[in-house]
Amino acid sequence: MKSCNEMNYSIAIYGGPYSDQASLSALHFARALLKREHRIQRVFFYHDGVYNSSALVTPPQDEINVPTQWQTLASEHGIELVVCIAAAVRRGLLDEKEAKRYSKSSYNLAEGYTLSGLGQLIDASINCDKLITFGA
Amino acid sequence: MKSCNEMNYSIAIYGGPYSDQASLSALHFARALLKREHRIQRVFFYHDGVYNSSALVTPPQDEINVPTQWQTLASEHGIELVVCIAAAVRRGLLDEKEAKRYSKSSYNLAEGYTLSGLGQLIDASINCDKLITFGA
Amino acid sequence: MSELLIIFRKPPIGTSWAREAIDLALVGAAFGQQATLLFMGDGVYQLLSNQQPDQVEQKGTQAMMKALPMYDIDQVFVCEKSLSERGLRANLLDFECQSISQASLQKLLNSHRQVFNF
Amino acid sequence: MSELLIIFRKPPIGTSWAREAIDLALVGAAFGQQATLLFMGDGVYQLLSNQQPDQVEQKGTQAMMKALPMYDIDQVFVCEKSLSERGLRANLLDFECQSISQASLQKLLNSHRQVFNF
Amino acid sequence: MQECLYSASSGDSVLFIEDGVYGATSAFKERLRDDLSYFVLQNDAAARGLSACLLTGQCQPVDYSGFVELTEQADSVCSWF
Amino acid sequence: MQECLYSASSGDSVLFIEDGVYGATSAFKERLRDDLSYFVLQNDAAARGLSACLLTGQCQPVDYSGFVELTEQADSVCSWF
Repeated sequence: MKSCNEMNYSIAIYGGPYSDQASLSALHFARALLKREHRIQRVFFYHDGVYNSSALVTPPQDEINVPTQWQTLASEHGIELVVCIAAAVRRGLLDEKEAKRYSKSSYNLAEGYTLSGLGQLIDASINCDKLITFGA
Repeated sequence: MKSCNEMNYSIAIYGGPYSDQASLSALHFARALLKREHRIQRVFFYHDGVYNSSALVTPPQDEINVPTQWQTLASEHGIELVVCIAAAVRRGLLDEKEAKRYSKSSYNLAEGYTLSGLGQLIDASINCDKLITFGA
Repeated sequence: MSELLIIFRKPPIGTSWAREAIDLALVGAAFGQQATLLFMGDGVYQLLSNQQPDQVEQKGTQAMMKALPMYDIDQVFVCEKSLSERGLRANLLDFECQSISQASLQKLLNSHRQVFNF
Repeated sequence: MSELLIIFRKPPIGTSWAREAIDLALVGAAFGQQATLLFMGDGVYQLLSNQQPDQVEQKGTQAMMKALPMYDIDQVFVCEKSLSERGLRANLLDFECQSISQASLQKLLNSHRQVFNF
Repeated sequence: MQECLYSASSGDSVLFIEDGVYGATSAFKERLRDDLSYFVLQNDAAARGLSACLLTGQCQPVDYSGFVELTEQADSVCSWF
Repeated sequence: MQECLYSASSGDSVLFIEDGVYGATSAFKERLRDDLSYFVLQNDAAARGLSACLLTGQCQPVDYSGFVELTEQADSVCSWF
């Protein structure tokens, strides 16, 4: 049962992984949420935020890999990582199914991320206690 | 022989294909350059401009595909499309060689684009008559 | 009282912000949420008439804006101060919208459960 | 007279702009080009001392800035007006640099064959 | 920042994060309205070298946990960027 | 835009493109210095619905070909964004 203090959060991210601090700020915020025993239902990636979902992101070894950190956090805490399909496809982020649909020879969506519609962001705003946005 | 009016241009692009107008403006500018019989030696993609080089970019059918337009222009007019390797790799743009180096299972650099160092931008600034930048 | 407030603060052409903000409004409406739109800052430029985005090979958001009534989105506000700072008057605008003062704008933000800022 | 002028106008943390601008300066130097740096607008924040980018798990540009003399980059200017608008004084800065007026700044831009603006 | 402060209602809390923390420096204190409460994310301020003497005293420093607390307390949270 | 105009030398040409064309509207004409020449990319202005009556008369409209001409004539070209 949910205690009266524990809340259900979702997070929206609009900025790319290295060009913008949004995704990194959101990651720190998410860790603080979990430490205070809140639940994070969903992280929704929109606008340039979709670039966080690339399996091919390869930062220098001494720098944080933001997309990988999201994967780890998500799998440990049952968080959905949802990427806006319309924003993703036009920016070149495809899963296997979309790659096939558009006859592309490869795909690059990282494991743990799901392409889905903008409805998932609206749904989060309706069904979660709080939706916090990290802009770009 | 070069006429006294004809000049050798290079172009630098710092913005991504759909989030920013930089790449599209540069494309219009490049077409106007060629119409005035200038030569374009190199287009250099830096910062978020590297996102233009993705083979997986799939805009809606009624929208212009900027990365493809660059490919066409480049192959018709012998223009080098050079992508900053450091900026590209951290943002998830890899060619076959880099994908192998980092043990990634796929790569996404579009045909006609080459990953190379920032020296190519300096070289353009030294050896071309004009270097025009489209920022983000 | 409507549930979603979507604020447009970016200019309309050249980036995907305006389109992505409208997409969200339409999807919200499709999910049965009453959506209110507020144009402020450089977002007021999105309301200008005679935009010809094809001049730079873009699509613009005019067609989507015209579709708003079909989605029952009829609460469209524009920040009075943002307009006047940019030398714009309501007769230059392409869309029916209510020009609002700071006090009403603050009330608008306060009265919505969820505000999306673009 | 140096050949490249690189202008830093973005704040140092959170985006890759500052690092990418410095990278260009260092590569320019490696190509035998004399590079001059100019900090103006929000770029002046890059000169502040005591930056602790590890507080947000970033690397910052301090280490790269310290490497500038090794690349013979010793012409570093900061826009006087940008500093004063932000309430900053030269003693808060971590780096030797010359504070310059509008007239000198205009001359600086004029006297460089190639200006890179970040 | 200006648009955020223009839109806030009396009594609202404002948290400065990322590059927004520069807005919490003394140089810009005239922009701050008296009827709002101000907070600054100290991680972002420290990352940028903004020590206490550069920040205006009107802003209370918080860490990420304090950021979470502010969202817990608010009826509605709106990000300006 | 302010930083660009601050840095330009007397006699320089300034071309407004992309969202910069809003800076060429009458509302902001006080910001323009008298000792510079101003141009506006008409494709970008038209795309945004900025008709001649909204633009300040100080700015001469050019198309992409005119943009190229300006770069041909300039000793050095610097982009501000």
